[in-house]
Amino acid sequence: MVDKKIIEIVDIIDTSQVFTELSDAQSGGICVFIGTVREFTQGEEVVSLEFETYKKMAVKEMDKIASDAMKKWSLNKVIIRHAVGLKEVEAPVVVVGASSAHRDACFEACRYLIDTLKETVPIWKKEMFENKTVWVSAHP
Amino acid sequence: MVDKKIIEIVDIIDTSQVFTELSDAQSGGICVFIGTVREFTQGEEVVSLEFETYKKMAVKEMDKIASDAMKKWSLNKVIIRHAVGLKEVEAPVVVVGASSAHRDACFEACRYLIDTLKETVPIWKKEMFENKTVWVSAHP
Amino acid sequence: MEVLLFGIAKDIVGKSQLQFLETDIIPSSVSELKKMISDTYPEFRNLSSLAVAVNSEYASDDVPLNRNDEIAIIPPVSGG
Amino acid sequence: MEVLLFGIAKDIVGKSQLQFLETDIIPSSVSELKKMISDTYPEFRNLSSLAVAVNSEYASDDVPLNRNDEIAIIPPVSGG
Repeated sequence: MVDKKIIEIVDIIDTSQVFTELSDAQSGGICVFIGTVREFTQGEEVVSLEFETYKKMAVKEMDKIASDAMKKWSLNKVIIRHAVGLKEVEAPVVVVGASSAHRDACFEACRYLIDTLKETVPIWKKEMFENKTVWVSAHP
Repeated sequence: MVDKKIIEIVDIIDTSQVFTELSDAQSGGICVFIGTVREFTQGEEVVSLEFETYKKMAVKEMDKIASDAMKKWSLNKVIIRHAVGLKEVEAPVVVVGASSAHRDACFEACRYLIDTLKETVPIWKKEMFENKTVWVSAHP
Repeated sequence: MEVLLFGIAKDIVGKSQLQFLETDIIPSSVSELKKMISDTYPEFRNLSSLAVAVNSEYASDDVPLNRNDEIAIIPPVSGG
Repeated sequence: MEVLLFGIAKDIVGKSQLQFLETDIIPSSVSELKKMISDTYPEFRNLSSLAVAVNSEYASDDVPLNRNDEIAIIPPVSGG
């Protein structure tokens, strides 16, 4: 099944190939979620975001999430790709997706992939505002 | 809000631009579902699918679905694009998607868009097998 | 009055529209049109559902029909 | 023994890794490492959570540490 998982930490995300990457003759549906840099967080204007990762562990955790999703649902292909480095407003920072014969599986799996990624994958996001920077979720 | 909805019936779907089309500075998430031609239906090999539409009405119904989704959820952009004509295995036949500040809204909206499209939009799919053709869902 | 036919409806009738001449008696409502078409082409009774659109909007059985309306027979849809 | 630091942990300590010399006494378990680092840098106590990875896997408090392990401090993650 290894060839059916795409797990990557990259500098820049190219969204134009995602559907081609997930496409499969046995699939009737492909569901993809893309996280992008939003201009405002709680009313404050974000200039950019910076992502840092513990790459070796992040790839391992992403691979676990993809494998768990393939056990939970009948999926043909799964992608988890996260960007690192400095990202401007509107830039894509994460792509998760799955293809499956029927749409229930790919929708549920896609939601699971992003929710679990946000909980367990060692990636840290720093919000850069005009006058300060904040590590997201660091403090209660 | 009209400029924030992309509603189209097309001959060929280009998936490479979908995320760019839905991207928005106020969005942190984009969820897209793509329906594709699956090789097997209930164990039988499909050669191709043919889609026919009552275009004027289909565009009206798709527009209603997009507007309803924008009322139900806080969305920045919505796309509903359906292909017509003869489609081979793996070809994309429908794209629905939404962008929103937070991911709950775009996930729920995306699911709503495809579920409702399949119920109400006047588009008809004919499955072409080796020795027969079948109008999908026509008979109980 | 013209009645547009799509999908399996087109196959059942064998053409893409039904034409009512000026001198024909036209169905006065959606339900009458459904009855008329199902009586003439009984195969319509085997479909999972049968809807009618008047001026490109779904119309319930009691909607009256006029000579200038754009009417369409909507067999079970299967987009997506 | 090296302890890798990421995100806010790197900012708190002021460098990207902590080095234990051959002659240093090393923490014997994950919980001891957490206590040691929080005692030295009390700001760690203000974080929403604090995890430790041993050989790039999350490790619970009772996991023992060895000189050759790759250890990392994992402050609250915020990918996506």
